Amino acid sequence: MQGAEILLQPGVFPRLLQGLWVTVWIAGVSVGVSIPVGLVVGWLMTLKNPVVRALMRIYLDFIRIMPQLALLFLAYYGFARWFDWNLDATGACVLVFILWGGAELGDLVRGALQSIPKVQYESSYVLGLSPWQTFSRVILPQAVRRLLPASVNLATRIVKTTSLAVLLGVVEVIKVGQQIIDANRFQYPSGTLWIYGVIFFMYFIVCWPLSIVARQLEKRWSHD
Amino acid sequence: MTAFETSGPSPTSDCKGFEVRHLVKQYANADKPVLNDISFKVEHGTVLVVLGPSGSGKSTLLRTIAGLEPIQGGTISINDQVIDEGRPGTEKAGRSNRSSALRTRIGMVFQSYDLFPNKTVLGNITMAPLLVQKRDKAQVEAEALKLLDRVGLADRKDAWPHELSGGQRQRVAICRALILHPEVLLLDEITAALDPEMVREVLDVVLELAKAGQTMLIVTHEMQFARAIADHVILLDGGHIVEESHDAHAFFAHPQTERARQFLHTFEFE
Amino acid sequence: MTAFETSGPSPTSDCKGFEVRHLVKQYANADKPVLNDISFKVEHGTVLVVLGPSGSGKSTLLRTIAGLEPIQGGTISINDQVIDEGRPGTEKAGRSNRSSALRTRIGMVFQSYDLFPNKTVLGNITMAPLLVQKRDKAQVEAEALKLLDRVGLADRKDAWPHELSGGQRQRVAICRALILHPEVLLLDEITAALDPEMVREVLDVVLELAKAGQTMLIVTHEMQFARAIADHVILLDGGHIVEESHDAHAFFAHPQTERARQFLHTFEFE
Amino acid sequence: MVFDWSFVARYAPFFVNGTLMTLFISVFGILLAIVVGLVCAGIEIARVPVLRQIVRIYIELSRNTPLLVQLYFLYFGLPKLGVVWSAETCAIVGLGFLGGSYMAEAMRGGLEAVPKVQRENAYVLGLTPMQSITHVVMPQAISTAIPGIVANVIFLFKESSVVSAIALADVMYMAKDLIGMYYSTYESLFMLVVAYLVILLPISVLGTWLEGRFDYARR
Amino acid sequence: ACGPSAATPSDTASSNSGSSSSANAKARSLDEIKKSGTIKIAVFSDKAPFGYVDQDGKYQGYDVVFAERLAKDLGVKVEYTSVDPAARVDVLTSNKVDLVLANFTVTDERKEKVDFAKPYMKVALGVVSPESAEITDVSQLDGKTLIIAKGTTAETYFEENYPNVTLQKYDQYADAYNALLDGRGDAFSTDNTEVLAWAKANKGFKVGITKLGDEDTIAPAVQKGNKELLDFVNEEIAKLGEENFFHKDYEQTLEPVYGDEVNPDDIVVENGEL
Ligand SMILES: Nc1ncnc2c1ncn2[C@@H]1O[C@H](COP(=O)(O)OP(=O)(O)OP(=O)(O)O)[C@@H](O)[C@H]1O
Ligand SMILES: Nc1ncnc2c1ncn2[C@@H]1O[C@H](COP(=O)(O)OP(=O)(O)OP(=O)(O)O)[C@@H](O)[C@H]1O
Ligand SMILES: [Mg+2]
Ligand SMILES: [Mg+2]
Repeated sequence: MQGAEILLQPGVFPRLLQGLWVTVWIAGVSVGVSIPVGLVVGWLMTLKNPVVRALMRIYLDFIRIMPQLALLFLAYYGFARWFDWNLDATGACVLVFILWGGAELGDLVRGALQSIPKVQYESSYVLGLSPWQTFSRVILPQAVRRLLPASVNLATRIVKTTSLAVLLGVVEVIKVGQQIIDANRFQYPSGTLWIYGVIFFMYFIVCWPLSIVARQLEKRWSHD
Repeated sequence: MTAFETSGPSPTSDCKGFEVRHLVKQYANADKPVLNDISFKVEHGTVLVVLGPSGSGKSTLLRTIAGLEPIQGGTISINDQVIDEGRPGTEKAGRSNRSSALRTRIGMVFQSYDLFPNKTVLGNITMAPLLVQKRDKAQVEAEALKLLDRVGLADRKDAWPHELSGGQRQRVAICRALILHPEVLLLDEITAALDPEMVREVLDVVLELAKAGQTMLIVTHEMQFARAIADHVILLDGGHIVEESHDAHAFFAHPQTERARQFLHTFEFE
Repeated sequence: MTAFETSGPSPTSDCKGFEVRHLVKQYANADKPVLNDISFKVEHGTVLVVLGPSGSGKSTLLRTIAGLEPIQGGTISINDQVIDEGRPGTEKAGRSNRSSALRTRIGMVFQSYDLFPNKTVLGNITMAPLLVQKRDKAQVEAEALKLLDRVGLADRKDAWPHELSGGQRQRVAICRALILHPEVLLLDEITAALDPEMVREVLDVVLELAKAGQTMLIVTHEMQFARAIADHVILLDGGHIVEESHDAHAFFAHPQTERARQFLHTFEFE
Repeated sequence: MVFDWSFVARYAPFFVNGTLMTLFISVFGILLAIVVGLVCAGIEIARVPVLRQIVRIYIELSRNTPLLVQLYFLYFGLPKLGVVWSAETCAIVGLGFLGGSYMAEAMRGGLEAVPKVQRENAYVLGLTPMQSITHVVMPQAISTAIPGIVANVIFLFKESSVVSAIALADVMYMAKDLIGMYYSTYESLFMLVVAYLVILLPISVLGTWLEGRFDYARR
Repeated sequence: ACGPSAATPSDTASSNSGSSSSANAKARSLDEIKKSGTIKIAVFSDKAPFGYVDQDGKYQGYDVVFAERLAKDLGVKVEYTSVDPAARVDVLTSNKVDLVLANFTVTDERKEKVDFAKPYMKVALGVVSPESAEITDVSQLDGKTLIIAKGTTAETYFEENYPNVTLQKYDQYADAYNALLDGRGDAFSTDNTEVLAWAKANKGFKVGITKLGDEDTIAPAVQKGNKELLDFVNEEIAKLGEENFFHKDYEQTLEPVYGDEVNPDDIVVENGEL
């Protein structure tokens, strides 16, 4: 197991953690902004207006069929010039993850809203509740329950996908790892194994609790 | 289980009852009405049982009365006050456009267990009086507890709907409707999805309600129960009333029309 | 609908009937048996109706007879041939270890619409005779069509289960069991999930079967139907037989035990 | 902006090759994932004692780490232990490792969704355990599992875009290469999008058809 | 202050502006740079000894020393952006940085997209290979696998001149080196300065070909048309020539690696004069 000492070098772990923080930051901001975007998109998708529907379909299908890496390239190399946008790599990542997260979450919101039994609306009507009261007190709380487990899963996927940011040159955990591997090439030739191994587990440690939370939520609310 | 002495009709009503006249209901994309020229009157404090084969329009009738469907002809009135009027061309419209206050004068319980899963038993019952009628919280909760006690569920007030059996849920749903003091209560096959023992516990509550003078329109397939509770029966078929009787016992013993005989025969063996 | 003249018992059976003696059934992790010392005999060509409140063990009884659950005591026999014997310590075991051939001598229909969704109506019915009994395909299909004709579904032979109503599915399920010529047919609340009209169409088929002499064990909550079809009744409660009667009419009119009176009262109003 | 069609014409063959590479890696990776998924689902359903825990750990590890990191580990990390796999092998193993857990979950879901009463019916009708599995359980399990499996197949095709990072000349690699060498960003991005549409649209349509084909168990 | 920060403290600023995006891709004028107090410069982060991140997470190397000096003379701080070779043109055209100082070889294709200042280094291509199977002539590469980094001059050179050589391309130098170490290719080609430095540090590897193709120059690059900044950089290079700045830079960063095997004048260009 020679080479493992690389991990004990001063600065190695703190720097990897800093890199991980970039990863988590990108994912956090993306998830945070995706939520309102997703709610709006989901609501738009339930509208009957054919134009809105068609637009939403195209948006969702395009985002879904393109690999995220391809979307990142489109945003990084394409957007900046088409729209004269000075979007750096981090910005491009956040933008793509918001568009992607918004689409996926939107579809979840649509599904959740449509899965509420009609009789819930009818009971509310008969009890005299106004449309807004029905939505805010009856429908939304139920939709959120149905939504949460899948949304947490989506967050996990976004965290995992932030790994692609390195391919645009964002200095996140993988890039930091590569810098460390490069800087220590002579002393620790097998550092590659250890650094990539540690990064593998860092992702696991960030994502796993999210997976567990999602599963718990699913179990807790599955009987409604 | 005690009788519902204090609930039932609100003291201000002038005891005229509930009436439907020449009601016509047509769904969008249908070539003919589901309900055609339906008229009947339910005296205050009496129970009307609506019978009929599947698809005859029983649920639709209750839904139009509750305001869940706009009507295309005729009127629906409580105590001589018209609350809904037929407007042609509304086939595609959503609900009737009744005010909240008007809606609370008619209660309804559905076949499916339709409690709000995100509220406790007490939350389900107190929601409408607090939100819609803006009544005092302490008073509403006290009344809710009294109602729960009457249906034998006082100890389950903090339970969540998913922790209740089907029969318990339906009893809570009845309390949720009763707390608004509806002048008419509509029950649409509320025991159809229940096990026999639960059927009994729910129907016992309804029988007590009838004794306490609650005006009700009931759709049911439990013929024994119908016979026991009905003051007044109508038999629907193909959107028409094929037989109406103000003597329930006579109706079940000696139906006048061939259609009614045939229908009642479905529930008898040998 | 015609009677099932040609189906029913296979001519070779020696007309002794079906018998359960001292049957004990305990589930794993339970502290006491669900069925405790149950004994009864069903004469060939007669119908036994099993009554009892929810959780009394009715389904468990039928499932042990069908071999779906191993038994821990007693015997189950057809025509004096023991087909299952209690073996203590088998609480955790899966099914009883009956042979395929033995299993086909007992037919069973469940409450849920349990046709195989990946086969057509005809495929569902012909599957077991072809796979298990290795009978001739043409002959099996001819018989299946005859059975379908008897339950009024000859024209639906190529339909998929999801295209059928609940009542139609249950009638196909009965055909699927009958084509194996079972000596005993077990029916567990086969109409509990159906609309009233469908209940009738299924129960009519069962009545015809009884007339044709099919030996049956029936669990049902339709008291009118039970009264009409039963030759013999047992009332289960808490895993025991609390009342047994070979005169069904007498049982429903004048139950001997307090428990039976109480139970039957659940189904009567006023 | 000027769009250079002649550039597209000149380099389209590169994208054809990239598409073939993407297909090659994905198809074998997905086949491996299906095999891994079947084995894992089987172990979970049959509740094989020790193996079952191993499968659980594998599934958690595989689902909660990115493919890119898995690939880096296989491609750059393992050689330090003396295990040198070719890029193709790493990519296929990586996709199989990632996809196996997703496939296993879909297949287990399908098997668990078959109601108990179906197996009981098969038993009562006298079917042997084997007949019960082949004629009753499997057809229904496949029917419920197919939509999940199709979604996973599309997911894995998309994930395969990451293999460009270990020098496999797939579609993504071509795009990045042309941008880096000739700075013809629009044309390259255009071909990238077209290539993925050409790969994924038919698969998506095929998936929908398959779902319809196995729809009989929907009740 | 909520932005993420990884590699270096100085990197924080760059990432802070991460998700924000200004509306136009027009280059910043010299005034704007001065006013903002920082100049944005793209450098390599994994190409020791020219541009890399040291154990403390600080940018170091030959290019970086030059960058620091430019900033000092301009009276601003530097905000570094780490680039991959293939991204060097794009970071300029999309105005993500003001200046590229990432071992950027001057080529005709690149001249169409960006403006180069006067050179500060000269290079040719070199090829490094394992001692056990040393490549001493390009012809030996026929049918063999050559590792290169995407977007380098080596890529274009071999792509155009030696179609029979199988190229294995990586996004990052670090990956490319690792691939060579693991025996995934027969040789690795990039700037001779770079391979020389690398071979010195890695036992068992040798630079079999030290000069391949034309001698090229390496120069700072700015966005096309950013004449102000270009002029400033050119003036600086002239001024620095007087104090032999690049030789000092060489001594500080490259000599520890090359030792006395290399003549500094083969690499360093002062005054922008070859
Ligand atoms: N939303 C709707 N749109 C169009 N047609 C409808 C709608 N709801 C019900 N119908 C039709 O109206 C007719 C009456 O339906 P309704 O549900 O009132 O019958 P029902 O008497 O309650 O039957 P059941 O006993 O099965 O509940 C049926 O033919 C049904 O198909
Ligand atoms: N697989 C099982 N494991 C453990 N206990 C069981 C199992 N199945 C049933 N039981 C228990 O055995 C008892 C009898 O159940 P059974 O289903 O036979 O009742 P039942 O008379 O058919 O009731 P119902 O009328 O509700 O169908 C119940 O207390 C039930 O909880
Ligand atoms: Mg109805
Ligand atoms: Mg049962």
